[in-house]
Amino acid sequence: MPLRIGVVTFPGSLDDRDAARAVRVSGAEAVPLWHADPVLPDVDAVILPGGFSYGDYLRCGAIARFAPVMRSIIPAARRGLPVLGICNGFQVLCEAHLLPGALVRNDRRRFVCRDQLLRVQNASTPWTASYYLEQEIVIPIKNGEGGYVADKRTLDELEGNGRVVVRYAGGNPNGSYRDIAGICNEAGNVVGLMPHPEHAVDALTGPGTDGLGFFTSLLRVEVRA
Amino acid sequence: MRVDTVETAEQTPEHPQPYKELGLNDAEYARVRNILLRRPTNSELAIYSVMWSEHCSYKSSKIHLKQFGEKAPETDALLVGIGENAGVVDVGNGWAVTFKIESHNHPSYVEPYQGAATGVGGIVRDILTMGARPVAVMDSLRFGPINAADTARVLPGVVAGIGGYGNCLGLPNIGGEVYFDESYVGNPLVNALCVGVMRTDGIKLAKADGPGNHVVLFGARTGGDGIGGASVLASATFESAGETKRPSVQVGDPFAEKVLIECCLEIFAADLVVGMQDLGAAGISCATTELAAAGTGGMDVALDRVPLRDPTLTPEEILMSESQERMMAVVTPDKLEDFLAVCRKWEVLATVIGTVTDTGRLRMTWRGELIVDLPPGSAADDGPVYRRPIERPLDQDAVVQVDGRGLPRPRSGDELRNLLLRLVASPNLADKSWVTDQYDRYVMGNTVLAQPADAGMIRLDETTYRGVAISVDGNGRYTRLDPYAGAQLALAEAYRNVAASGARPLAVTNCLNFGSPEDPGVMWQFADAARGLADGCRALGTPVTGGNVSFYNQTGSTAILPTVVVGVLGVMDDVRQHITHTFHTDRAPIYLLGDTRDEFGGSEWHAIHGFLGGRPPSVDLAREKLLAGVLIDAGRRGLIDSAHDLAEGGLAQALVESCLHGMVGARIALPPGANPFVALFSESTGRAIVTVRRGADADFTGLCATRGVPCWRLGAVDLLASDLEVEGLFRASLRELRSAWSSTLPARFER
Amino acid sequence: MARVVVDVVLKPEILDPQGQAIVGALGRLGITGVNDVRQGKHFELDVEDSVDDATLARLADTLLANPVIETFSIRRT
Amino acid sequence: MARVVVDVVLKPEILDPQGQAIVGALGRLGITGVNDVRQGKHFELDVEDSVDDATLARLADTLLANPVIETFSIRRT
Ligand SMILES: Nc1ncnc2c1ncn2[C@@H]1O[C@H](COP(=O)(O)OP(=O)(O)O)[C@@H](O)[C@H]1O
Ligand SMILES: [Mg+2]
Repeated sequence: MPLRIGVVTFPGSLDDRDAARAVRVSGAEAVPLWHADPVLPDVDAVILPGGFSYGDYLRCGAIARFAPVMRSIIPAARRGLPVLGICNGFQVLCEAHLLPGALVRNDRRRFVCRDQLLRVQNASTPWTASYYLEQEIVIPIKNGEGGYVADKRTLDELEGNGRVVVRYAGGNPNGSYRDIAGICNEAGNVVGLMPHPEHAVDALTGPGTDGLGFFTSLLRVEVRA
Repeated sequence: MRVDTVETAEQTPEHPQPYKELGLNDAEYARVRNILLRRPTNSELAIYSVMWSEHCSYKSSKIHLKQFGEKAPETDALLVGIGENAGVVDVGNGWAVTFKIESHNHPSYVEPYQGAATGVGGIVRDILTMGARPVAVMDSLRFGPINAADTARVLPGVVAGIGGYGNCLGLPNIGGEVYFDESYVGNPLVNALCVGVMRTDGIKLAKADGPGNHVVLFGARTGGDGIGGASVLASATFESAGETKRPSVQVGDPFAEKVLIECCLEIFAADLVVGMQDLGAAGISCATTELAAAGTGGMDVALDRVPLRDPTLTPEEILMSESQERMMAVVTPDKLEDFLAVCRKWEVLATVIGTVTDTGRLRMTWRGELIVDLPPGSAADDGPVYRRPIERPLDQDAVVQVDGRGLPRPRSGDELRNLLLRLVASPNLADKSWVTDQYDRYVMGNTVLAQPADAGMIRLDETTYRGVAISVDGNGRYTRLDPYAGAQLALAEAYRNVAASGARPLAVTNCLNFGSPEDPGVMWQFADAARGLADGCRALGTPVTGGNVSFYNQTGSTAILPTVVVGVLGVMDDVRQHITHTFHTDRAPIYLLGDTRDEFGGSEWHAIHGFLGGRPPSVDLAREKLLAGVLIDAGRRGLIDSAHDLAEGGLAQALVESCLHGMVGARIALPPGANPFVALFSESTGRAIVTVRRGADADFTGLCATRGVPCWRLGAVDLLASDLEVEGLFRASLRELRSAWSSTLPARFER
Repeated sequence: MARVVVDVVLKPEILDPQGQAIVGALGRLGITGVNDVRQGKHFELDVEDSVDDATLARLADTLLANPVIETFSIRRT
Repeated sequence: MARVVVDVVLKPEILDPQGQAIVGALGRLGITGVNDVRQGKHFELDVEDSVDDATLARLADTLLANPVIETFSIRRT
């Protein structure tokens, strides 16, 4: 049986179809999850995709955090369900306090879309096991509020415990503290990522296939749910 | 406060009305009275004044636009032609594509961010209305000189607005243009294009058929947006109402539109509507009159049922409001509950405000009283039509005669090299990624080509890889020198760009941006441009499917450069066979296709000297067709691995772009006997450069020979070289070229 | 040194999608009794005592607010 | 019905690029004497009189502000 990976659609989600496509390319089954549905079906992992969940005029992810679907995802994530938040999904995870810190307006105060060089800093999470440590990959970023911020203690703790998952290389696009592009929770099952691996699974429509590893990693680790 | 009813209007025939303030002239007002056989009510006056505005009625342009239909080439591809919200083209395999470009110029000057944002929102709703899922946007922009204070205010806001709205809708931005010219100070142009996809059997038309069917207004509440004019009515009519101050700036809510899109697509998929209309300029006035006129012919509307954001709005203001993110649908009674259920799912407000009738009248009530009773066609279709005076401007001859021959031309290698560096850094030719990096080009996962490719290309079908390519182009400088040729040059360039990407051009959309139609000189430009475009489309076999006209782009008596923006859509049977403009294969021979003449009228070389005069490059559409044929066939047969069209800045600019995209060097030699300056910088049309695959030289040159397209082997790609070398003249390092090319916009707008 | 606060709000007739989104979210939060929310900007400035009111007004009008759609109020604290 | 104002500001240790950009632009405007600008958010709420302070605090703390990076103040006007 292929892995079943839930992909959440909030009313303003945009990259949900892309995330589902990437899941299928990786050989897993994509299970659509609707924001208003409080019951989590039987899935092996969940992806919170990119977009502007409920418009995100206030703060990205601030309203999505209260969506019915989150009421079941938050406890499941605390119990160890692998959850990947991409861009807006990362923002939702921070707002929901599943991940520390916050994402703020880019230091250049503009939306930025470009192919970004990244360095993998933790290759043992269920979402990054397909990579090797220090691997350099190119994946698109596209965000207006992608600057990762946290207080010094949190940053030191993230660094000290290997919880910085990917870092920007070749130029920080948004002012993220310590070039942080992605982090995980203490258990490692919840990963938040500003770049968009789902846009790098096919060289025809992306800069390459470097993003595929985020979706195939689940196959390599024993998934506990 | 009493509302002006039909009954009052009948009783007070001599009541003075502010029709002039609303933009109607004496004859037009008399015509309204003639149609109604009484004076109009305030609400009716509101309807006629917006529907008969230049913007909605095309009263000055109509007689010229007719040619697009009359001269349209024979084609089976056109499923819906001009006149609907957008034309629809059959692209094969059961897929249909609809696309259209529209201006939002003046609002973008007043409030750049919101003006541009709502421009995107408006064109997206037009596409959605046809039953299509919007799948990509593009934007064609014009600003004053890069160093003008006005540009520093307008450009960043416009770009952020287009990005802010389009990104939030999840529509990839796959291309556009940015040009700078003095004439756009105070008159920036923001033309937004949207393309949508549907199955051929899913086309929806804007008509209210079937008496007894419900008229549903859904989406955002109606507020006082964009109704500056209506306050005239309020204050002039209601003795004690005082001056009501209404905003004329419309603020966009992209999240509301995103939800509206998904809601509409679900409604279409379940086949829940008879007809659909978006609310744009003229809002409810336009939607009700157009739906009724195109359908059974009548409609009853209870205007007081319209959900309001501002409860103090008067009926006239509601009719004129341009609040964004609203749609109107015609729904049969048996499907109403399902329709409303879909709206509830998406949390979209939906209200039944009326019924379709067969009375031939549009009737509206306000708290039980009749305030509108008119034949809808009289407002929607039978507005005034003007044959405006046309006169070739007095200075036109002078402009053409002073042709810039006297400008000093570079000769030595050093001089040519310096000019190259200066040209690639000039605002019109410089790298536009400062702009395009603010646009999401990846969302939806179907973008095959986007900025800085010649054309944008998207995949429509993940199993067959069928797709479409689109390019938008326009050069106001050429059109100023010769409107007829300028329009064709815009068409030819867009057509060539599409072919260079490997796609087969199929259909055309256009946006005609001009000064005042009341100026006979402007009208001459307009008439010639429209004729040029219609003739050009006929010659190339690509029909105009729709478009938009924007007049009154002028400051005082000085009009903008007449700016014809043309979008060409092409079909690609298999997007995996697309061609990029990037040099990437070592030692691949570079060929120049087409003829180069000494043509600098309207060129960028003239522009950097602050000069505009002479004749634009000559147009040869038969040659364009042959060239496109070569590019498409060579791509399909795998003979070439890159292609790039030649346009502003000529051969030199094209070479630099092809080198810089992959940071790959090249060595070329100009044809013996050629004047190097002309060979490098002339803007002769009908040309492209290609790189030919290993061992395919003979096949490729053979193809060119059979098609009668001249080709010349210029040199070769050199993967290891770090410069572009023009043998015997100069070398320019890629680093130096890149820094010149890519610094201009950031240096100005990065702050 | 003085602390100056400038509040910038949308003109009442201008659509405020941000405020609307918040009102929409209140239901999900289970908060009732909040009928309307308008979102604006709040600036805190550290200024020399020499900076006069006219200068502050010019600053607010050109940099902090967009007078086409917003109004502002200035408060020395 | 009461009008409640909630002001939200970034914590001092969090970078404020928007405030910085305004400081940067002051020079171009020829305005001197403004040493620092911080940008925050300003909310105006119309609430029923029945809404108590605890509810307002919860609203500000969970929705209007993100306590990880921001602080807020509530004022009934
Ligand atoms: N320059 C043009 N070329 C071809 N068709 C045009 C042009 N300008 C307007 N049209 C067509 O006229 C019709 C009315 O235009 P418009 O009122 O702008 O449409 P809408 O109200 O749907 O936005 C449309 O079908 C449009 O495509
Ligand atoms: Mg329309």
